[in-house]
Amino acid sequence: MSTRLAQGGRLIDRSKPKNFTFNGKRMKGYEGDTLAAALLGEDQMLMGRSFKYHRPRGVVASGAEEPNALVNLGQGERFEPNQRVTTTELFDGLTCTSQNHWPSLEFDVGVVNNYAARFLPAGFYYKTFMAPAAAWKHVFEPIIRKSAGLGQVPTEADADRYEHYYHHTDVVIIGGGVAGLASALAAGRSGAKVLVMEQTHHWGGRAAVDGGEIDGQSVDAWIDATLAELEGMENVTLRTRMMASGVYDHGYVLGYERVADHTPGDGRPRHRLWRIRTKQIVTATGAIERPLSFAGNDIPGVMLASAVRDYVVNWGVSIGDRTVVVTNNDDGYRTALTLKEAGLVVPVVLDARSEATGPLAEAARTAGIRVEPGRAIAKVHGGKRVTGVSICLQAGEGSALEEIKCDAVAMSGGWSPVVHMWSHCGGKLIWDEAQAHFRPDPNRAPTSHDGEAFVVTAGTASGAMSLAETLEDAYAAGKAAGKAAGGKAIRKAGPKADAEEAQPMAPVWIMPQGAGPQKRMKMWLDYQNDVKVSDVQLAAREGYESVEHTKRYTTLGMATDQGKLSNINGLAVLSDALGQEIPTTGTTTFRPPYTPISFGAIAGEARHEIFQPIRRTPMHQWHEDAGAYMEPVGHWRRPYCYAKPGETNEQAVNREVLNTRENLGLLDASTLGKLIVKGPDAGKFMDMMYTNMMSNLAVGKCRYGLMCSENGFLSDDGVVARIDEDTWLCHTTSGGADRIHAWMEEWLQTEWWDWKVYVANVTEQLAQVAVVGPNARKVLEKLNAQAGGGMDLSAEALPFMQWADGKIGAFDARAYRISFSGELSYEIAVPASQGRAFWDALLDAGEEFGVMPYGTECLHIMRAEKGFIMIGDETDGTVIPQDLGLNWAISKKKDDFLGKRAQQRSHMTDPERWKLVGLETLDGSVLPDGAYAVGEGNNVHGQRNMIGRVTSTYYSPTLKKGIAMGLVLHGPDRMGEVISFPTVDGSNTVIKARICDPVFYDKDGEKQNV
Amino acid sequence: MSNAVSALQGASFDGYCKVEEAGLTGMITLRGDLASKGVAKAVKAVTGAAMPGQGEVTEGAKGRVGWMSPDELLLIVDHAEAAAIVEAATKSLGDEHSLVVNVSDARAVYRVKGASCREVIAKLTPADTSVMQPGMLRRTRIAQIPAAFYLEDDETAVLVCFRSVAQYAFDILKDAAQPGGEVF
Amino acid sequence: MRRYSAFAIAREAARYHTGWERAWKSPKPKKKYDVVIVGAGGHGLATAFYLGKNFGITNVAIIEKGWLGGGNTGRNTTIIRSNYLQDPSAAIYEKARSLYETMSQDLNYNVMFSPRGVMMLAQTEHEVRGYERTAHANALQGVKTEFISPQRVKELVPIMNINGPRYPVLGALWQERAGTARHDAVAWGYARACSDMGMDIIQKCEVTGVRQANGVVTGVDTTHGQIDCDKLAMVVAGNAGHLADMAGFRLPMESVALQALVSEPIKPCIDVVVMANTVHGYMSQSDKGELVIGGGTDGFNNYTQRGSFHHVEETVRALVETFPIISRLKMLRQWGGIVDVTGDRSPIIGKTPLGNCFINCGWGTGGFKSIPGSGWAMAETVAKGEPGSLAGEFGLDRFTEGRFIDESVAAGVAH
Amino acid sequence: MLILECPYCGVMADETDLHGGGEAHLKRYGPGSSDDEFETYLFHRKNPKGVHFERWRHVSGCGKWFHAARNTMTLEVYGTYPAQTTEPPKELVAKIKKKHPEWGGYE
Ligand SMILES: Cc1cc2nc3c(=O)[nH]c(=O)nc-3n(C[C@H](O)[C@H](O)[C@H](O)COP(=O)(O)OP(=O)(O)OC[C@H]3O[C@@H](n4cnc5c(N)ncnc54)[C@H](O)[C@@H]3O)c2cc1C
Ligand SMILES: NC(=O)c1ccc[n+]([C@@H]2O[C@H](COP(=O)([O-])OP(=O)(O)OC[C@H]3O[C@@H](n4cnc5c(N)ncnc54)[C@H](O)[C@@H]3O)[C@@H](O)[C@H]2O)c1
Ligand SMILES: Cc1cc2nc3c(=O)[nH]c(=O)nc-3n(C[C@H](O)[C@H](O)[C@H](O)COP(=O)(O)O)c2cc1C
Ligand SMILES: [Zn+2]
Repeated sequence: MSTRLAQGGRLIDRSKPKNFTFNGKRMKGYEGDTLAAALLGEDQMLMGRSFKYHRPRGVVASGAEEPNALVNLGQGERFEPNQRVTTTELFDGLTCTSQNHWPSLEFDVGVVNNYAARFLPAGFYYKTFMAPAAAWKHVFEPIIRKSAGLGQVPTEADADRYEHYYHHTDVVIIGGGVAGLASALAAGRSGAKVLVMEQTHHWGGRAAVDGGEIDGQSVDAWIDATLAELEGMENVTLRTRMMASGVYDHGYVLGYERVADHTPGDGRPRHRLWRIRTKQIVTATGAIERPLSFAGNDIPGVMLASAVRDYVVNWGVSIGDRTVVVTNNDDGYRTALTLKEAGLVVPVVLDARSEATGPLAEAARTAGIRVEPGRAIAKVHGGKRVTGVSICLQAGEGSALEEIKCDAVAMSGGWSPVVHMWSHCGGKLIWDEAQAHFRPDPNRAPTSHDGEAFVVTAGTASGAMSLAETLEDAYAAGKAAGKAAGGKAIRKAGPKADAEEAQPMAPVWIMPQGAGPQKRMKMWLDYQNDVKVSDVQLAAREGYESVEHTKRYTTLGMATDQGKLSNINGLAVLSDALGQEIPTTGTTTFRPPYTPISFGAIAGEARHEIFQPIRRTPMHQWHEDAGAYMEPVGHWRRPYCYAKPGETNEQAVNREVLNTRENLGLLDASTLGKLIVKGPDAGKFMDMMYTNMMSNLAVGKCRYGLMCSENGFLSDDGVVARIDEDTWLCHTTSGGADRIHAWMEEWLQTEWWDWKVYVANVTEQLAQVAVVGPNARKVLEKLNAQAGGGMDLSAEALPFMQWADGKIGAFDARAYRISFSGELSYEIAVPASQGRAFWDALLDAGEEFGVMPYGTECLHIMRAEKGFIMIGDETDGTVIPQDLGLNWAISKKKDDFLGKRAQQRSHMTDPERWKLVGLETLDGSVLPDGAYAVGEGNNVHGQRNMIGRVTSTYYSPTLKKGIAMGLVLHGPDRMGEVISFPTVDGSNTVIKARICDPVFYDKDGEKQNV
Repeated sequence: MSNAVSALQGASFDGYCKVEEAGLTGMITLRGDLASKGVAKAVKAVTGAAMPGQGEVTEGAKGRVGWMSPDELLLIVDHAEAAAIVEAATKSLGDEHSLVVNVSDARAVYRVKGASCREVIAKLTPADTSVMQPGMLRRTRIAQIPAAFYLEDDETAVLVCFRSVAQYAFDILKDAAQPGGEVF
Repeated sequence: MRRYSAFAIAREAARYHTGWERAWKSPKPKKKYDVVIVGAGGHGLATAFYLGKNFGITNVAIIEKGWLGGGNTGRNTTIIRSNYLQDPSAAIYEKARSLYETMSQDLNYNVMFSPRGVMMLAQTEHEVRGYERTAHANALQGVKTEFISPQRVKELVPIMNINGPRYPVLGALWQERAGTARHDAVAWGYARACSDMGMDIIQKCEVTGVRQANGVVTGVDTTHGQIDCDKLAMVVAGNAGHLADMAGFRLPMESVALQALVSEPIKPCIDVVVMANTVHGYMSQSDKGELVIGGGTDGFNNYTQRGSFHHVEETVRALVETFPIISRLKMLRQWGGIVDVTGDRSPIIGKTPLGNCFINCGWGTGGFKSIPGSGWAMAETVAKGEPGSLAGEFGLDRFTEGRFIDESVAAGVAH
Repeated sequence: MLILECPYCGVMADETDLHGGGEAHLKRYGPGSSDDEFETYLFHRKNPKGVHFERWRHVSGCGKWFHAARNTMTLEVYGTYPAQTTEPPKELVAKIKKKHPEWGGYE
């Protein structure tokens, strides 16, 4: 029975009790507890169920490596599944429930899988569920899906906020154990800028639990003194509750700071993701103890020896009254001694080594503990908790010599350095025979942008096992990192501890070593995913020889703990099965994050309104206030239409079209790109950028131009105005401004860098309004009359395709006589700061002329009625201007322009390319968007032959019928022919449309040229 | 010009730093050969400021000049004067190959005020704010938009971005300056 | 080959599963083969399988530098769909999809093809039009897809926020018979079948040179020595440029990292595959319960199988916005693969400038779904020396002529 | 997460301030070139495993294009230099060669 001891617990404050609930049951712990400690303190050993067999699961570890004890934490908008109890700090009011069982934790129906375990070995599903073919989807998969998964699904959006923080430093030290602190001392003393991060909320790591002396003081005292010294260093930043999640290329480290997990709802960001750039990284991440593989090693109550010790020392919690210790190294004895000291019973220490002669074994004997060398556990007894163990010879096959009653088992299989952060960016490992672990190979460190190593390891993370070695290694690592990061060399000596003697550990991968298949099926490697020794051996037998195959076939190490406890044991078993050395087998790849990090933290501040920037024109607010239906265009939001109360969007659009054609419409055209191109070589440059000739455009005039990619495809269009002798102003599409600006800069910088041309993007400097319709001139002249603007807007002074600068009303303006609608139209640019005022003034003055704003859909319809193409509709990245009948805009006089060579390739000149035409349905209906026209027969693939497609299609309120444009095979030669467009609405019908001229309205331009 | 307004018309937010939109600010892009005497002369004439070196911003009687790229300067002047300054600078540059444009209204400007102004910006930009000192200018991004910033003094950071994303910039700065979000 | 079945498992259970035989052999290479295939990814193995099955060519070696299936086949997000826009693409992907439907039975290996449906969200008017276009094209191509309403989207995926403040969901292109499969099993199933036909799968053997005489391939150099062949098929995805270099030609292709990630496993919450191309993210849930997530590629040439974190960040924020309930779930693992992106982002299957040397590459971010179709077409190309109708339009010559197969026209990402 | 030194601004720019632009020193072929030349220019890429000369733009910084010599296997950056050149600087090539004698050099 696990319980809170009357005394002890260096991390808890017994004067501050905290209440919490587990599965609805009220429980109590103390400040400083982890949820694990608090649960154990209340004798809650059973905490969950395993993934596959639904076996009972209790805590095995005391830190980030915990595979078993995961709970659903919190409720509602703060609900979080799969929360590891060993890294969850207890707080008042915490609620949690256990996972992966039905109907209850104590009685779980899913446990039948356990009884059927024999029929469910690794990879069984690859071999079955295949017949009949549809059964997988309809029968087997749904069952498997339901029983898989772990925690419950949150049902509400997250209440918390998250943020990011960029930090630049010289040295990052990962881990705040004695090694991290010693490294920090050295790096700090070098003068380098240092950040030390520790994932838990306390400093000192293992050493304070393990005991010993540093520089003549107790470990705890040394930690306090060292922290004080570090806090006094201005160049050193200390951070707890911050885990290094991953090391990425070029000195990039992610720090996952759990700011407010333990104080939910206090207004602080819950997590802060630090994106750190550093010159050097010291990984002082310590080591993780390995379990031992014996039958029944997964029964609640079987725990890592170091964890058993941690619970006693750090939290004053005992796992059981009688704890059997089983070990293959000296460290296990520390647990035995600690338990004994706490007044608990250790019936026996089973030491798998044939002798137990180290000083710690001696100390145990001296303390009166029975020590049994050469012994192993044959089997653990118990179901939902340990009731006893059978002992056997390690060297044998497992016949029981003795049964010992106990309620806990503490196992130690040796220690594996935490090499994750070393390995993320390619640091290599070497196999250490003596310690039977992989440790970083200092000669093959990960390298950074300068080709130099940028990660060093410190302390136990390097493989140093004693306190003395740990400190020495760590101080040297800190020194080296400080120096490599530009700090000064230091002479001051580092902390020291006395060397201790130890008996070598002996690798033990299976206990007992001759265990038969029946036992091996009960030896757990991966507790969460239920991978046993027998599964790995099966994988090897079946040819899944690569460790990566075995991982994927058995799911070893793929659970939420990522195999922190299971990987080494698993690959040792695999190596044995394959008869090869462990280094030959190698490890699987270490990938970030070190432990799972929240999606919220990754997303950071980018949610809701600030998920992505929305670009707004100066008139944006007006549109929103007017209730416009806004549509995303690039990052802009543009009014699609302005529906009035009671009006559908469709009705609004039609009204806007008719009103603009009959009276007066206003369009916020501020999003149109405006680029200034200036310089002595600007004309030459313009001629390269556009397919048309632009160098010969007269000052004061405008010309419609096309731009193509080097691949020949039409990429943008717009009106170009010649401003003065060496200045042009180019209009681009709304989505195109930044792209085309970048495109121009690219050519100027990387190809024609000797050409004297400057480009500036003035898109946002100007608010632009299209004043469109028969009354356009009237409203502007009224403004002039009202406020004394002097610009002459008459047809004579400012004819079609010209521009002028001047004052319109009270506004400094540039007016272009250009028209995308076919109406009399002025596009007027004013400074953006006055855009809203100008818009308001136009609306005001326009009232008597029937002014109405119109949106993008109206714009599209009007341009389609006029047969004008739209980038993105008539083009899609595969269309060349020639396809669109725009040959008139492609200069034949120029030797070169971007796209010219491409358009000479055989496929581009192929007469079979589809060409632009108008389309009108025989019944006046609107062709569906994206419809294809069918031809006769099938192609080589057996698909229906297609002979064309609709590129834009609208109901024309002006013509009171559907109009469309499309690309059609031999289209321009087939005027008047009727082609068929099958529908996809399920009606199996075909819409017939006649090929016609794409200009549906005012072909001669009588309306716009007035 | 009475009806000219800045993007957020001086909006402000009191967090653990104060974030405020600076209102109308004159801004001019000048492109040219930064090594030429003509450019230095023109800049001096219209702002009173010396030519900034790489990554610098200088201050003169009539305005500031920021180094934007090897062939681009940003002149920060009085909004009402900007058009006239463009004209004057263009004239002063004469035949020298250059481009001077008024971009005052294409920008939004923010001040982040407080001892932690660097920290607030560091939540949003990959640039190292800790090394920034008055007189330095950095072009980079904040969250998902391009921005430039410099320090007027140790506790006042000035941030320049495009006008169309003024609201976004304000919102993310506000978010970064939320009380409770103090990093240090 | 002993057949897999529930009975076989029961039989084996009685003897603690000690009687299972190897799924595939690990032979020493012979001196010469009729066909050498470089790359034991899905495409290489499927090529071998159909060489044997459709053409009776079994004197084949598949040479793999690492472990079979360890390339992109072992690290992709397993989306299978065929709702492509252009005719040749729709043809080969639909062929592949239909072969997936019976793959478990054909291979006697359960690859868990799960036709759970794939939806591609339309979040701008432009995207709506693009997907409506695809739906029209698919109807004529014999690929069953439909454009569905936001309400239908919500019914299919209740956890989706279809009214996001930034990009409301305006509809989706829905392919009901699309889905996912267990990626590793696809490679393993093919390997087992190939090995059973007597083909040699040689792992941990890297091709380091291509041998030729008179403009015709004669064999390869490998880390296990020289291996001769009459015909050579390069099927190495991200490494295609490197192999082409050995053979003396250059490809219209670059190798970049594409990343993916998984969450911790949770109970089922999303039954279909959702792709959101405007915001760059896609997500499905595996049968084990983890959310499988991916996004866009890195912007630089890279062979490290690692990517840059900001792409993960962009993807995750897009998905948190789309599925607000995942905010408190956690990323369990992230990884990268090296994808081969061609000039028009469509694959290359066909002949090369070197005689009897054939290439299959350029599947980029989306070639898991095509494995059986591609293997089918490649086998035909290798066996006959000329591409058949499925591969015909995917030749290298299209780049000279400007005859691109551009899928980006309708959809942003192409997984 | 790369960092590259912008040769214009002199700052170590974060990858997120940059935009990659593929292989550097491509020779443009326009009208009058053969089909092969044009195809090579537009599509064929070196794509090496190892030293790669490539283009980058300091997008949210100075906006300028520059070139970098970078290793695609180790991601080491040997140097960056302005884009206004048709081949890499000799010293840079020599520096790389010294580090990787087996490297074939810039062709
Ligand atoms: C993160 C990610 C997500 C993806 N998501 C999807 C998805 O959802 N849907 C989809 O359809 N596709 C997806 N893809 C793409 C898909 O994974 C690939 O297109 C497909 O797996 C390619 O298969 P392959 O057989 O051509 O290549 P690979 O599986 O990469 O196989 C090539 C093999 O060649 C070997 N090789 C290379 N060089 C040599 C040499 N010199 N000698 C010997 N052997 C060599 C490699 O080791 C490798 O095993 C994704 C890819 C990635 C990286
Ligand atoms: N004799 C043995 O068998 C044995 C084995 C192991 C350790 N030890 C002893 O333990 C001590 C080890 O000291 P140490 O400092 O090297 O290791 P440590 O385990 O004491 O400290 C490592 C610290 O790093 C933190 N950490 C790990 N990963 C992290 C991450 N990703 N981000 C942030 N923090 C992280 C841990 O929380 C821990 O506090 C020594 O006293 C040593 O003698 C002894
Ligand atoms: C569809 C899919 C699902 C995965 N699920 C898991 C998982 O549940 N747990 C896990 O640890 N890794 C999972 N992975 C990731 C693999 O462990 C591994 O990272 C990936 O295949 C790339 O290989 P590498 O990391 O060895 O390079 C998954 C990968 C894929 C493609
Ligand atoms: Zn720069």
